Amino acid sequence: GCCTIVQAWAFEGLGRVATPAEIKAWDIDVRPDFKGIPKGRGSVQQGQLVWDAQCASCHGAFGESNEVFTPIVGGTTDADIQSGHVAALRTGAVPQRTTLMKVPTVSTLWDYVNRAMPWNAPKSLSANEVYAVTAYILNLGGIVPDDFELNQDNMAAVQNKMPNRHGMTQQHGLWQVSGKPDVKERRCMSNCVRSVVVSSSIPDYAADAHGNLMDQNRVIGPVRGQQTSTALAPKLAVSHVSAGEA
Amino acid sequence: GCCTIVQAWAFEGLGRVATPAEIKAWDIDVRPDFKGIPKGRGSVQQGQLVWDAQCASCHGAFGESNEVFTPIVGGTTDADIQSGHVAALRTGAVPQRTTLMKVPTVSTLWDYVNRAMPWNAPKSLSANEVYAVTAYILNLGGIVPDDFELNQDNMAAVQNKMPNRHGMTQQHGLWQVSGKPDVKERRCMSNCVRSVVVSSSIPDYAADAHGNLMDQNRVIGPVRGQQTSTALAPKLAVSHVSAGEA
Amino acid sequence: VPTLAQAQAQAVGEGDPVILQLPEHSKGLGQSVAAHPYGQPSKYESNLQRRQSPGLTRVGAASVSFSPLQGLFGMITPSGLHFERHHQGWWDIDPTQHRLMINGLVSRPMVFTMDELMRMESVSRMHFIECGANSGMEWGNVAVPTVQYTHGMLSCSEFTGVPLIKVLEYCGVDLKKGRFILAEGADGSSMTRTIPMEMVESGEVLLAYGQNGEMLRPENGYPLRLVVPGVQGVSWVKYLRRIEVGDQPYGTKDESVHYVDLMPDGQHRQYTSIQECKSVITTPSGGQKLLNTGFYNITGLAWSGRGAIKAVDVSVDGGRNWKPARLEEPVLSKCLTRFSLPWVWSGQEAILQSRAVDSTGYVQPSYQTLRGVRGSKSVYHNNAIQSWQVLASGEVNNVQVKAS
Amino acid sequence: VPTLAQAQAQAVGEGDPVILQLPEHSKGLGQSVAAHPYGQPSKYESNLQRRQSPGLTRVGAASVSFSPLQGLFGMITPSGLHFERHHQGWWDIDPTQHRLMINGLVSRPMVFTMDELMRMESVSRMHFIECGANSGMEWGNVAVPTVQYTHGMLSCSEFTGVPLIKVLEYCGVDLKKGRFILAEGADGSSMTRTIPMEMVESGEVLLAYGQNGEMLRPENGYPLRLVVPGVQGVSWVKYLRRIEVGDQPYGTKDESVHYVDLMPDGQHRQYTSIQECKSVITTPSGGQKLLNTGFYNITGLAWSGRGAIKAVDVSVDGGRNWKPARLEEPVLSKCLTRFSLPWVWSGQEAILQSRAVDSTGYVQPSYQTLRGVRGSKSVYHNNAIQSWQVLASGEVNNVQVKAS
Ligand code: HEC
Ligand code: HEC
Ligand SMILES: [Ca+2]
Ligand SMILES: [Ca+2]
Ligand SMILES: [Ca+2]
Ligand SMILES: [Ca+2]
Ligand SMILES: [Ca+2]
Ligand SMILES: [Ca+2]
Ligand SMILES: [Co+2]
Ligand SMILES: [Co+2]
Repeated sequence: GCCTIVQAWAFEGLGRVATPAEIKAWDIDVRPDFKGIPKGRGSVQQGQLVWDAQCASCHGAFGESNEVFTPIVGGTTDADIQSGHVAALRTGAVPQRTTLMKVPTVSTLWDYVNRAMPWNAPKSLSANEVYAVTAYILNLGGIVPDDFELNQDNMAAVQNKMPNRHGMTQQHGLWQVSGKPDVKERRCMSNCVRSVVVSSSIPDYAADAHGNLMDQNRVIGPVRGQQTSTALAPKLAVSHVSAGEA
Repeated sequence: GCCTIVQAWAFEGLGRVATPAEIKAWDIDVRPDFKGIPKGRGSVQQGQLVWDAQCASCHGAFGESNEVFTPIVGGTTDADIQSGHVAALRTGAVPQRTTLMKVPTVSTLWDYVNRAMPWNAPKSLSANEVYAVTAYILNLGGIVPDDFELNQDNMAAVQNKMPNRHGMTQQHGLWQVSGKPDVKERRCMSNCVRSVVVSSSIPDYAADAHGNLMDQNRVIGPVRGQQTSTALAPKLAVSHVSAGEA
Repeated sequence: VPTLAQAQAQAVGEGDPVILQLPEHSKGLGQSVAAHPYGQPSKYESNLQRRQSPGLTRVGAASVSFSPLQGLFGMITPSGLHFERHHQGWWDIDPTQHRLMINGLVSRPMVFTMDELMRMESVSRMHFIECGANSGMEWGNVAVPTVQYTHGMLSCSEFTGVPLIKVLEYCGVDLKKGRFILAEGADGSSMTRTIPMEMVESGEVLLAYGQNGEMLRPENGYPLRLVVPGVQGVSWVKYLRRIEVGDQPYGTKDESVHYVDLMPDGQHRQYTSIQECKSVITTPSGGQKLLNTGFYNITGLAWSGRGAIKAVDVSVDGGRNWKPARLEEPVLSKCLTRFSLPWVWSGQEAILQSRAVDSTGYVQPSYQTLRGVRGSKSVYHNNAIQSWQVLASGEVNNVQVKAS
Repeated sequence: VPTLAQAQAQAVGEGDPVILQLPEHSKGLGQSVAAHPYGQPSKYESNLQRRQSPGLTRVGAASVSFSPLQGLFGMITPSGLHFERHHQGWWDIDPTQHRLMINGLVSRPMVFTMDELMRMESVSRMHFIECGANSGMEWGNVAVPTVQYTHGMLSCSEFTGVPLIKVLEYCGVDLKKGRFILAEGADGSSMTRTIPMEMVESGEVLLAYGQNGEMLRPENGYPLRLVVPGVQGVSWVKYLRRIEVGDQPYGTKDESVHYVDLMPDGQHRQYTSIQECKSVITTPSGGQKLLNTGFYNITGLAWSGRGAIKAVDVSVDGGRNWKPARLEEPVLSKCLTRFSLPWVWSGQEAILQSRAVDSTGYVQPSYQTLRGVRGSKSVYHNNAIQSWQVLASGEVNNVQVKAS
C-alpha cells in the first residue's frame, strides 16, 4: 500500500551518524575531571601577553576592572588557598564577589575562556593560549607562581589550590525533581500576625532612577503609572469615585 | 478598616447612567418592526439625486455595478414581488445574488444605508436622504413606482412587497445553543468505502493564481512550498530518505 | 531562498561544512537586549504572512486576509498573523476616547470608559474565532490551493475581558423580555449583530480588551470587542460601542443579506451562527511538497462551536480507513485542538483527511453528506472533511473526492 | 499622554462630547486588510516595552530586558514582550545552516537538520520561563520600583518541539551510566548547562522550535532552544547546537560562578535549578496610582517549578488576614496561573500581598521565613511574598514589611 501509520516517536530515517571530525569540532567542553581537555601548555608569561593584548581592555590589567564586567581577580587570600574556602564569602569582608572568589574548579575557567573569550571574538584562542591565559589569571590570584607553566598534566594539582574549591554544596533540594524544599511557610488565613511595619522602601531621591513610570504604564486601565520625572504631572482626581457621578 | 474584599462582579461605583442625548446619538438601529426609525420622508426623485451624487460612482447608475461590490439591484421579478420568494434563488437562473434578491426586510436597507453608506462617508446622510435613496433603490428594483415617496408610515406596506420577504427560514439548529444539527455523519473506522476518486482539483492553468506557493511556506521544516511561478525551481531530491545516508 | 540541498545535513568526507567551519555567530558578539523593545520574528520567517486571496473581494477595506495555518504550531495564533475581516476598514482608536453604552431593556442605561471596564473583575479564556465564510470558496469545487486560503479565516487566542452578563445584570437587565442583544461597533460600518440572550446567560460572551496577554490588536477591534465563543467571527463585533437589549432579533445587513446560508430549495437560513465541528490537516497540506520519503508527522487543528473536541480520526487512503490521532492537551471548549499522527510515506500516492468528533457526539461530515443536506450554494458554514492528495512527486494538492 | 479627566466618561449637560460628536472612525473609511502583513500593537500601547533596569549590568549584550508584567493579561506573554537574557548577544541564525548534534553516552552520535527535527512527532505545551535571578535585586532591600523590574524576568508561552528523551532513545542513549546531559548553544557564549537525566526522562524537556504558534523569536533562541519546564531560564539553552550525555555534571561557568546561591555560612549552593512556588500581584502594583476609590480587581500571576498551582491567597492588610483568590483555568503544570480577587478601596492605606501554594503543598514564603534559611546574599531564587503599599494618595509603592 501507499502508506504505513507507524508507532509514535519512531523517526525512521531522520538524522545521520556524526563524523569524528564533526564531534571534534563541536565537543569542546571540559569537565571538572578534565575529560575533554586537549593537550597543550602555556606559561604565566605567555599568558600575560595574551591578557594584555586581548583581555585587559575589558577586564583591567590585573583582572580588577568593574567597567565591562565584575572583577575576575581579588578577594582571595593564601589562607583561602590552604582551606579551599574563601573566607570573605562568609564574613562579607569584600563587597563584590570576584570570579576567583567563587569558581571552585579550574576546569571551569579553562572551558569558559576557551569557548567564550575574548567576548567579541570567542573561540579565537589556540589551546596553548587558553592554557597560558588561565595560568596568568591564576597567577594574578596568587594561586600559581610567576614561573608557572600550566598543562594538561598539572591541572589536577592546580585544582587542589583553588581558593574556593570546597566552597560549593549540592546539599539542597533545588536540583533534582525529587529534591526537598528547605524553606517551610505555613498557610495561615486570619490574624496571622499582630503588627506590620514597612521595613524597606525606595528612598525619595531614587524615585526617578527607572525613568518616568507614567510612561511605562498603559494610558487606560484601572491605574496609571506614577509621574516620577520632573515634567508636570496631569491633574488627578482621586477623591471621588467617578466624574460621571458629579 | 482600609479595605473591603467584596463579592465578585459587584463593580460598585463604575460607570454612570447614560443621558437621553447620548442614547439618541448612538441608538440608531432600525428593527424589522421599524422600532428605532426616525420620522422623515423621501421620494424616488429625491433619492435619484442622492444616488447619482453619492452612490452611483461605486454601485453604478442602476445599482448594477460589480466593480466595488456585488450588484444591489437585479434578478427579481414581478412574480417574486407577488410571492415574496425570489425564484432565481431556487432555479439558479441568475448567476450572482444581488442585494434585492436576498434582503427580506426593508428595515435592513434603511438601517444599513443610514449607518454605513456612503462607504467612505458613513452617517453623513440626513434621515430624509436615507428615506429617499432607499425609495430609489426600491424603485430600481421595480418594488415602488416612480412617483413614490417613502416615509415612516408606509414602510410596513412596502415591506409587504419585498421580493424575498418570505425567503428566510429560521428552521435550523445553528442559532441557539440548544439547536440540533441537520447533518449527520457516522464515525466509520475501517473499510468505510470501496473506491475513492478525485472529483475536483485545481486546473493547471490556475496553479499560480495565488502566487508562488514556495514563498508562502517556511524555508525549513518537514515540507517546502511548491514552486508555482515561472522562476526556476531549486532542484529537489525526493527519491532518497536523506542526503546524509548517501 | 536556500535550496533543499543546503538544508540537509551533509556528511561528505570529513563532515558537514556548517559544522566543521564554525559559523559567524559562534565566533562573534551578538546584539544587545532591548535592541527591539517590542520584538519581531526572524527575518527567515517572512514567508509566513497574512494574505488576501486574489479575486475574492474587490476592495481591500471590505475584504479578508488569511492566517498562514500551513506554518503554525500548537493552538495559539500569533496576534500578528491573526486573520482579518473588515467591512469598512480598520482603525487604531484612541482608547481614552472610547465608550461603551448599554441600553434597551435595562433599568439603567449606562456608559462605561475603558478605565472602568478594565477595573472590573475579568476572566481570560482561550477560544477560536472562525469566519462563517471560512472554506466558503470550496462549497462547489476546489477553488484555492493552500490551507491558508481554504481554512485561514481561523485563529485562536487567549482573550481577557468581562462576562457581558455581569455588566447587563449591573445595569438591571430584564432577562424575561430581553431575549436578544444587539452588539454595535464604532467603525464606519458600525457592524451590528443579534446574539440570543441564551448565549450571553451562559457567561461565555465577553466584553474583551485583552488578546494573548496584551491589548487587542487594532485589526482585531482595539480597544474593545465582543467575544462570542463558538459563534462565527462576524458576531464578535469589533470597536464595540454599544449593547442594546431587545425582545426580538434585529435583522441587520450582515444577518439578512450576508451570513445567510442558501439552501437547495431557494430559502436562506437566517441567523446561522454556530460554527459546527471541523478539522483540517495543516502539515502536509495543499501547495506543499514532501522533502523525501520516510517519517512524517501528520498534524492539524480541530475545533467545535458546540464544545470540546472528543476525537480526531485521520485517514491516509482517502477515507477508506481511519485511525484516531493524538490530541494535544489541554483540550478546551470552543478552542483549537492540535492533533497529530505519525506516518511513514513510501513514495506512493496518498489522500490525507481528518475528521473531528466533538463532545456532543457530532461527527464532521464528508462533502457528500454535507451537500446532501445543504446543497452547494450555501457560501457559509462549510465544515466538510478536507482532502489533500499526495502525489508520487511529493507534491500535495487540494482535492475533493467522491467515494462509493 | 491624555489626562485622566479625558479618560472618565463625562455627563456634564447633554452628555459626553465623545459620544455626542461622532468620532472620525465612525464617519470614515478605515485601512485595508493586510496593510500590515505581520501586525503590530496599537500605537497607544507603546508604553509597554521590555526595558533594562538602569545600573543592573554594564553592557547590553550581557544583560537583561524585563517583561512589562504591569500591563499584561491572562497567562500568555506576547512574544514581542518576552523577557531577554543574553550573555553574549543575540543572533538571527539562518535555520537552514543550523544543526543539532547528539553525542556522549549514546550508541550512535547523530546530527539533525531543522528539517529533520521539525519532521518528528511534536508536542505543544504551555510553560513559564523564569530567570533564576528574577527578584534577585530585592534579596536585601527594596531596590526597584515596579513589577517589571522586580518580577519581569518571567514569561510564559506555548512551546512546540520534540521530547528530548525520544531523540536520545533513538540515538541509543545509555540511561544507566548517562545520568546527566550537557546542553550547548551555538552563539558566542556557547552557553552550557548540566541537566539531570531524571528531568529528561520525565518527557518534559523539549527540543523546541515553536513559541506561541510561530517559530521562536531570535532573542529567544531561533531556531532551536531547550525547554526545561520548572527550571531557571539559563538552562533553556538557546541556539541549541549540541546535547552530550555524560556520567557526571559539567561544572560550567554558569553553574560554578553564576547561578550559584550564596548561603549565610559562606558556601554556595551549586546546581540550584528549580524555580519554587511564587506569585506576585501585577495590578495594582509598584509605581502605579489608583484612579480613585471604589472597586478594583486585584490580579496577578502564580507559578511553581514543581507542578501546578493549588491556591493563591491575597492579603490587603500586609499579611494579617488572607482570602483565597479565584484561579483562572486551565491551571497547568509549570505554567503561569492568573489569579484575581475583587476589592473595594476606601481610600485608606493598604498593603497588598499574594501567597501561592502548589500541588506539592509548598507555601510561598515571607521574606522573614526565606531569609531565615537562606540569608540575604543568595542573589538567585528569591521567591518571597511581594508587598505593595497603597497610600492614601492612590500611589502604590514597592515595600518590604516586618511582621511581629
Ligand atoms: C570586549 C570585552 C571583553 C574582552 C576583550 C574579554 N572579556 Fe572576558 N568577559 C567579558 C564580559 C562582558 C564577561 C561576562 C559574560 C557573561 O555575562 O556571561 C566576561 C567574562 C569573563 C570571565 C568569566 C567571569 C565571570 O565571573 O563570569 C572570564 C574568566 C573572562 N571573561 C576572561 C577573559 C579572558 C581570558 C579574555 C581574553 C582572552 C577576556 N575575558 C576578554 C568581556 C570581555
Ligand atoms: C466608495 C464606494 C461606495 C460608495 C460611494 C457607496 N457605497 Fe454602498 N457599498 C460599498 C461597499 C464596498 C459595500 C460593501 C460593504 C461591506 O462589505 O459590508 C457597500 C454596500 C452597500 C449596500 C449593501 C449591499 C449588500 O448586499 O451588502 C447598500 C444597500 C449600499 N452600499 C448602498 C449605498 C448607497 C445608498 C450609497 C450612497 C448613499 C452608497 N452605497 C455609496 C461601496 C460604496
Ligand atoms: Ca564532551
Ligand atoms: Ca462612577
Ligand atoms: Ca435601538
Ligand atoms: Ca537520514
Ligand atoms: Ca465572519
Ligand atoms: Ca536565567
Ligand atoms: Co464579517
Ligand atoms: Co543566564
